[in-house]
Amino acid sequence: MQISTDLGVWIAAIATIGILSFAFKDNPLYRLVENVYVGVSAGHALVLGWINIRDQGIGPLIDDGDWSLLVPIALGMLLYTRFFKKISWLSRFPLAMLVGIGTGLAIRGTIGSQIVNQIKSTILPLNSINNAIIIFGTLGVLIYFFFSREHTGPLKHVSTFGRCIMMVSFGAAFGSTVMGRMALLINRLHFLYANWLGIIR
Amino acid sequence: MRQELPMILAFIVGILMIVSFFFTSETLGEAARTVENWGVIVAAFALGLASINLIQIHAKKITRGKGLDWLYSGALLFSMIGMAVLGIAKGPTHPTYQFWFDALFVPGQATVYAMTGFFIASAAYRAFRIRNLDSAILLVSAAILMLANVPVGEKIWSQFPAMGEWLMNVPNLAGQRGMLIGAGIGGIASGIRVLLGIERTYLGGSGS
Amino acid sequence: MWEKLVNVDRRVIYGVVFLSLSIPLIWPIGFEVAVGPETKQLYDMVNNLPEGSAVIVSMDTSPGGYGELSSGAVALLNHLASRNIRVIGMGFFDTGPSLLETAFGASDFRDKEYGVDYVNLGYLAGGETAMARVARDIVGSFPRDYRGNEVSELPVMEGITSCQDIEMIISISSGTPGVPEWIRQVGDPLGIPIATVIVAVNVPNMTPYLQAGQIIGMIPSMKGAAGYESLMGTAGLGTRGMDAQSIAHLTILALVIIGNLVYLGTKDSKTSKGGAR
Amino acid sequence: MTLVKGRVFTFWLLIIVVGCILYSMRRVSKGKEVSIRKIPGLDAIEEAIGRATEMGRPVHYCPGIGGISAVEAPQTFSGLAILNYVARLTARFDVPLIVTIRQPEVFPMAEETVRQAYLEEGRSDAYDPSNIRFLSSQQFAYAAAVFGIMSREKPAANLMFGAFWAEALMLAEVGAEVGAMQITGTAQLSQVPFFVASSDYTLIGEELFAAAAYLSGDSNQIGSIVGQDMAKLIVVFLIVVGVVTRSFGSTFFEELLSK
Repeated sequence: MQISTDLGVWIAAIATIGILSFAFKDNPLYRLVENVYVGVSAGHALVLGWINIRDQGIGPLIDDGDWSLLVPIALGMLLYTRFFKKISWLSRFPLAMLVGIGTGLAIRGTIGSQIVNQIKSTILPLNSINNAIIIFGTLGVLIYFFFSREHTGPLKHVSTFGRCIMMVSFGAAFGSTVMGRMALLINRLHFLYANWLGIIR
Repeated sequence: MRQELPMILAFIVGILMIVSFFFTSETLGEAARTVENWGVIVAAFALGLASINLIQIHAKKITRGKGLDWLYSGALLFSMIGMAVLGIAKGPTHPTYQFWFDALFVPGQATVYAMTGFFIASAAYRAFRIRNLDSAILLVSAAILMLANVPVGEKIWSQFPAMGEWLMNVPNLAGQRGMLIGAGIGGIASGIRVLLGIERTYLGGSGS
Repeated sequence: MWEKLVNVDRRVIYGVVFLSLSIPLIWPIGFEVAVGPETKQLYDMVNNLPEGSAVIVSMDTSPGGYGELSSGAVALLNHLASRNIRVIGMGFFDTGPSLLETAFGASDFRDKEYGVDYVNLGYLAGGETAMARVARDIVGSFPRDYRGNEVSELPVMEGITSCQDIEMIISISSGTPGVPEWIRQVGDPLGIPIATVIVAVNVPNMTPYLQAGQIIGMIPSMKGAAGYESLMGTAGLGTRGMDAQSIAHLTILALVIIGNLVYLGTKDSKTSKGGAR
Repeated sequence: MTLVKGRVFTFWLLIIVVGCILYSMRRVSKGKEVSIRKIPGLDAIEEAIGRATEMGRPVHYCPGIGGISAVEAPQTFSGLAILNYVARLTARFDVPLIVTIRQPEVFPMAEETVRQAYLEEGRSDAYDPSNIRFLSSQQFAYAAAVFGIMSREKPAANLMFGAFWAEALMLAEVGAEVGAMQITGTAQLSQVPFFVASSDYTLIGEELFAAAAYLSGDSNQIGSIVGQDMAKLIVVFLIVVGVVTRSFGSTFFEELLSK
């Protein structure tokens, strides 16, 4: 293999090196590449927003004559009143709608998936050390986040145990994160060595 | 009124989402479906807000910025408008569009994330200290998991993978589950405050 | 000597990391990779899917997260392609569908027929709200696919209207909306199995869902990708990357240990006050 | 209209949880005295500022890099509530307080918080507006700027409370490098490990909100926290009863939960 002759690979390689150079020193190339990618990202969001509005809203409105869709289209446009001081309060209506739906969906899902099902799976027979750690660890963490009483006496021991269990979790997260961050670097280096320079396959 | 009407709207759609899920009612189900469809459309409009913000900020920087600001901001606006025009005219799977997406956006963001790999290494050397019981437990459990995660760990001691798995599936599980339930209750509490209009920062006001 | 070690330039450390990743990438060591139980579970699930059945592959990530997930995503797609499973692609990050195009192009689906064996339905705005909408009505949510075709006319969609007609949902996930939202809106209420290819940062958070059976399998970051590749009998970037991971992990551990030794060496009475607990 | 099968228990539990929260919010706002437990990290702040006084070096504070409108807004507001407490202490001890800001909309709020705290302590003369600094709205550019400030001005205490992402590592690293005592807090659980590993004390998740509620005395917040405690007690009760019955071989309880 040899060095790439593909224009896209060269642009991507320059962008990659430009940004990696920030680790060594803040420099104009980094700033330039960063700004370009913020721009591309915002442009991409615009495109996909438009496609959604076209396919979900305007399309069915015109083709199927579904006039009820004028409501969300009008609400969506009201979002942009925030850029005009006098009528900016109108943008609260679409925001309120989005927040209302999102909050309702989250509440109804959380109580089942994050609470009831988690309680169910913690109800294990107390017949092994592992089960005991799972049960008492979960209880300990819940009690650690108990704020309306001073943690003294036995409560103190339970909550200290809870904090220790959490530290194991955070350690696991730490160890896992190292793998993730290195995977990201490996991915970029592999791109440079294989796709751009062609020194590995 | 400018505060109350939106709050009432949020309350109604929020409660509708909850009630329609728990009760067997065709009418409520239908209403919830309609509101969901509308929500998706309104959310699509929201995708354009960021670009208007960017135009406001960077147009100012082009005319009044210092040093090379005009270049950075100009490049940002140019690439934003270029992508938008190309994507809307030709569609996002057009080869030219996908070319710029793959050549600039993907490597750009991937590399910004990747840089944190360097930062974690220097923080490992300079900042991560065993200074109390918390950090001692944390760093020991992290070390075991790191050795369990990579093939070389097993070469060092054959028991590392098993220890890592135990750590992940027993104490870590307990810790994560406790936090998951706690955060779930916290989320419901703040959700209720939002629906009842006690918390209204999203409307641009400050609390109750 | 301690002083010198304390003040070592951070660029030296970056250089060490760079070398510890580059050398094994260029001259591979060839460590054997282990397969985690949650990865094996997903592999078995895919093997037991009836031929011709349909799964959703949801690209819920940005390019930043995709760098970590690409090898696992491609390995899984290759497996689905070899088993002749129909893939209904979509995404709830605006960057998802474009990355899905990239992933299809890098996998064996590039030799399959678009619209018959697989499809990319595109992006739906609204995060969790959009997922709830898709749960009830897939074709209604995506009247046209990402490439602009009428979805109802595509053969790949035959017999599919809602998520009830789907065998499994696979979220390639690096954040919100992602796995918890899929569980809340689709997995738990409709009883559809959820699996995930996920970034390492979120792996520990997934264990409560795994143990509760709310997720039926997982490819955790590069380690999972390497495991899945070895189950498939191939060696991609996942397998190759694990050599570099090994050396890098040892490097980071060494840095923490040396850092702590230096800290002990230079520690005087005034530095470690107040470390309550 | 009946409850959907399989969601009956879940529905009633939701009603009870919401009931607990509303009940205690009402009780607290009607003036019922409740106490929030001592949060050790808060005591550590006073110690850190005392240490800065002894050493004659400034204090650095960052209320996170999150905004005031997205999901992480509560963390930013908690960061500002704790900033008020910190500013009172620095005013009292007469130590310079450097506040660095990433979000433009947080900047005036931070300025006002600090100015007000100095005024209330009767130290308006010591308030220095040039120490409240907006650095950059770009994540890593902000972090690089903090790096510079901390290396030059060598604060003796580095206090960070709010929403943080990948830059958390860089900030904690430079804090450790200049030998600052670090006290941190965030509800971004993915960043907690790095804070714990590099700080003297870390507030985890809900602790951040509780600390802010405790300091600000906001009755809705406190009421909500007390209500959440009641809900947690119910969860603890359900788990304990479930484990006991299960250990004696009964599955009655699990069937109840699945109703």
